Amino acid sequence: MNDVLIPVLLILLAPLLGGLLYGFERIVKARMQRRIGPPLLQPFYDFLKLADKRRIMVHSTHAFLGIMHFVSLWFALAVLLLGGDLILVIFLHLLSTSLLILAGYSTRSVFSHLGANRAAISVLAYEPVLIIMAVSIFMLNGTFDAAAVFTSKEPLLYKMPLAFIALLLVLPIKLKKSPFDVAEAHQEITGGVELEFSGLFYEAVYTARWLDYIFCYTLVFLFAGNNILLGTGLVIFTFIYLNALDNSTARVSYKQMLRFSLGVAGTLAFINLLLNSLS
Amino acid sequence: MKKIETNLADLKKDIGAFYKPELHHFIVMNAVQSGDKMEVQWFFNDYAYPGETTCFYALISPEEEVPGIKDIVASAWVAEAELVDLMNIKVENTMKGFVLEPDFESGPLLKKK
Amino acid sequence: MNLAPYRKKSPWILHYNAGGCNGCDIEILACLSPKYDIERFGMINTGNPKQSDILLVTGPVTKRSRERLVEIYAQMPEPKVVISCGACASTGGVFRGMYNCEGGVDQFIPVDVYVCGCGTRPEQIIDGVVQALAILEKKTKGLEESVKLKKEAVKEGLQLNRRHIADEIKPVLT
Amino acid sequence: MGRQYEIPVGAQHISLLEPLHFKFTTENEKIIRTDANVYYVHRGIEQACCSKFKFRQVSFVVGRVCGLCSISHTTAYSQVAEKLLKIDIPKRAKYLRMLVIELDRIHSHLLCLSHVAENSGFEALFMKTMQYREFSMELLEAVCGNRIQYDFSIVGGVARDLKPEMGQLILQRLKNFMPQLEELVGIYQHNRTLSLKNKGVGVLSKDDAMRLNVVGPLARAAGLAVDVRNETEDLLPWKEVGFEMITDTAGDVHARNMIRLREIYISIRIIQNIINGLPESALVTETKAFPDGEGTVRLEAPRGELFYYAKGNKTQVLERLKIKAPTFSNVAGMVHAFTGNEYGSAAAIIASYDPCLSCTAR
Amino acid sequence: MKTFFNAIGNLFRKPVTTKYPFEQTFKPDDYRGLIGFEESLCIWCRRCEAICPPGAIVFSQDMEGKQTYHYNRAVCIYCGECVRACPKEGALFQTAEPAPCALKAENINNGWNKLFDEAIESRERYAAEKKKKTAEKAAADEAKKAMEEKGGNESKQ
Repeated sequence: MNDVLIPVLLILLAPLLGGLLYGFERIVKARMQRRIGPPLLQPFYDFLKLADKRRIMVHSTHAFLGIMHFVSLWFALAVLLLGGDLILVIFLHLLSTSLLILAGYSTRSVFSHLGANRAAISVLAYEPVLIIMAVSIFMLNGTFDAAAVFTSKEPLLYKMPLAFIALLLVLPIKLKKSPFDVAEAHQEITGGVELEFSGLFYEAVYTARWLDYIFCYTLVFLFAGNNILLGTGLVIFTFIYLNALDNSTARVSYKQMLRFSLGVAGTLAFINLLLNSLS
Repeated sequence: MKKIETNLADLKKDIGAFYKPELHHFIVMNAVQSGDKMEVQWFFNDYAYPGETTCFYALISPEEEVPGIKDIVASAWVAEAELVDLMNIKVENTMKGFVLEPDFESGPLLKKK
Repeated sequence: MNLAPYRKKSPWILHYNAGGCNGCDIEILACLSPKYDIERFGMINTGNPKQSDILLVTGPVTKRSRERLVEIYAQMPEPKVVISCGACASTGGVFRGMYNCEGGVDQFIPVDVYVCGCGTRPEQIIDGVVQALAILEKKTKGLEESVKLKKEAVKEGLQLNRRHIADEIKPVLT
Repeated sequence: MGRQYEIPVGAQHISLLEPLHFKFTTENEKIIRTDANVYYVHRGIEQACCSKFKFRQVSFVVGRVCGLCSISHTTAYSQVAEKLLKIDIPKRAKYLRMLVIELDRIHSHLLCLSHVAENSGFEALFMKTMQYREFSMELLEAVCGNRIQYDFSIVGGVARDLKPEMGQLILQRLKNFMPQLEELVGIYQHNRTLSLKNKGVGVLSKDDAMRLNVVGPLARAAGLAVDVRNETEDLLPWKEVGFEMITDTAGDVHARNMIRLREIYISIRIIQNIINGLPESALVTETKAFPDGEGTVRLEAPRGELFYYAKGNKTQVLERLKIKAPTFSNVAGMVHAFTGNEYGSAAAIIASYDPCLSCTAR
Repeated sequence: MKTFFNAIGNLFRKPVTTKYPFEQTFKPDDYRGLIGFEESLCIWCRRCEAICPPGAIVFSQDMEGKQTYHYNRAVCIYCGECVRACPKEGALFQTAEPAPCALKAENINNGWNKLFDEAIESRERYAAEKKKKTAEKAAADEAKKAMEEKGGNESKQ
């Protein structure tokens, strides 16, 4: 009973938690830059304000794709939290991203096209690592179910540390953080795919980012198995690491990003996979 | 400031003989109304200390076409295009509309008589 | 549910230089700096008209940037507030009567707050923004009329045809 | 042969301070052609200066040509007006002008560096540089009474005096600033990702710099030793307050950052020398004459060589005033140096030119 | 790498922000702020109006010749040239107060253009009026003198 109730609660509260996390992260970022930063509830203020704006849509498909991006991402998160199939989770997540990319391509704005290009490239950069991770989990547990990982006695971290490092290396791409925030490089393409959204429809994209946070930190949490303490530690460590990295690096070009993520992170994950399959 | 008089015919020859990219740099091209004539000036300056400003000038009448010195001084096109718009003089193969909007009368710097 | 109070909690600003000296622009940049950190008020400098609420305009509107200014204003979804930063944006300042600029932003788009000073201090800009927030809360989603921009309000929910407006102001100018 | 995108940047773009329009023709994000439209800011100041304003008012009008180098504009105009009036100004006025010019150079260079950092996606460094920059703004406000528009040089001298305690304050703040500057140099030089973004990007070779007559830090980064402070002595005595030329050879964005940072050291030294050896004399030379004849003045603004040409006709109103701003000379070089770079680094390259289009277009 | 740990370290340092609306920031006491006007000292020479680059000062004049001083803080560029030009000490002075913002209701741009033209007009009207008066006066004197002369001649005969 309990093991169903908690995930359902988590799923329902996911946007709320994500918003809080995002607000907290903005404060941390500001503090790292010696600023005071916005209040903790700032994302929700933005949310309510955006709900109040006049609705302007480029065309209906565009807006629809934006909303579907949010919905499918939430669905992927639900499957993950309910301990579903990891491959299914990853592909649902891929679907949601590709919906956004389609939305980017469906407009006439050049910046939107460029952003879609770059988003596609960044998907190319981090998806292999996630898939290899899932496969090595399969090698270990003999099943793709996340539930098996959540209930496994000893944490995955000890079995596949290299995969965890690889995940840490690709998370900045996923969360659009410097140095790998080429997808929404604000000074170059002013937000990329989000450019053409406005008002209520931008809200979907804006909120989907919160879900992304929850999704990524859940992936990190996977590595702790059923060890809650270790999991929390890992999440906090990743949080600090991501923000410090964000505040100490410039944006690299997308070619360098691709080279790095496929070359280093991909190799690490693959070595890890080999080790797991051999053992 | 050293002022050297020249005329449109052998302007290119004079400047070409004078201008050495490693010794001088081209500053700007300017035009001043003097009576009904127009005095067009080309300013150069040398790199060394003390840097002396050299000014080639030619007295033209407003409807004459000034030969462009783009092939001698590569960066002169900006100054020429600006002067064409502001002083309403003619420079060879330089179009109007670099500075001013099309819906505006040309030569705003000319003194209204 | 009344959402108006939340408008002034997250104003996203958009900055456009309509052809002034960069003085006020670097002061707006300085407002983002850690000394006066306007993110305290939840402001983000979005480079994107479609997601911003406050338009900060600097500079007397030159003839070449006038159309772009009106386009940007038309792209912003209501409710929105326009702040003119500096003397030359408010009234033309020292550039009044020069042949290539119109005196002030409010010749084209309705301006709500005029920030005086040449150049404005960041404190003055923050004061102006704080006053603008009070106005933003009272705003409706209807379209506003400007001095030159004589145009009846477009129906709610329809997208504004910005080309149309830009064409319309041309005869007034020339 | 990939698909060609035409990417317009500007007139309103988050990475631009002022309306400037670049049209990049890119092929899988590699720039193959650039069209620039730099005259958004044209206001017609030259025409107004020789028709509407009296020659004493003009020094306040030309200050509004550009907010970043307003002191350079006012000083250059005052100098050319003094040439036409055939007067010489007191020594103290000269020193105070140099002092404010150097303070302005520090703030302008720091602003440009922070802008480069932001446009290369390094927000934290942008914040840090802006935070360290505030001290120069406060000093300028304390000396001139305004943060941006100094209105410090007037025809015949300077408008305000420097109080001795103010001089001590400046020296104190500069001493506090030194370690921060060291920190900035460390970051700009050694940060890995920043050099990935900046090294070998937007290269302008020395030959191109000569061919296209580039001035200012852009030229000095390319190894072309052009600096008006090095070439003229008569108007402002730069040499005796310890100016020294700084050049680099790489000519890319990173080299420009380094040039600017090292020039800040020189400016600090100049300011210290000026305050320590500030001569006592009057501030303004009064005269009842009217401008006559023609003259030219060159001055080193933060962005390079500033050139003024003025012609008077024995009346209150000038006959002709020609302003050549530094960026005006650099436009050709700017457009040239984009070709062959990633579009992703175009924003950083624009910022590293430190373009000042309100100077260019006037 | 150094910046990485520096960023983490910044978490525990105090932010440098000054909460502006609630606490004051650094402002020199000789900041070039609003232009003040002391009417009792003014000698109405209009030099400030002549020297002001943007034309932020204008004097209007009613029919009795009483002048009033108008100043627009949104046009003023705070250069302080009017204070330097003022011959009477203290009539014009520059305060250290930054100008407050103006709202839409003030109609600070077009309203000022209107006021400016009206002020110039009013001065011209007054000048014309004065000219007319003096002309009438002169004409009256002429007539009187002529009368007297006439009378003188009559008495002679």
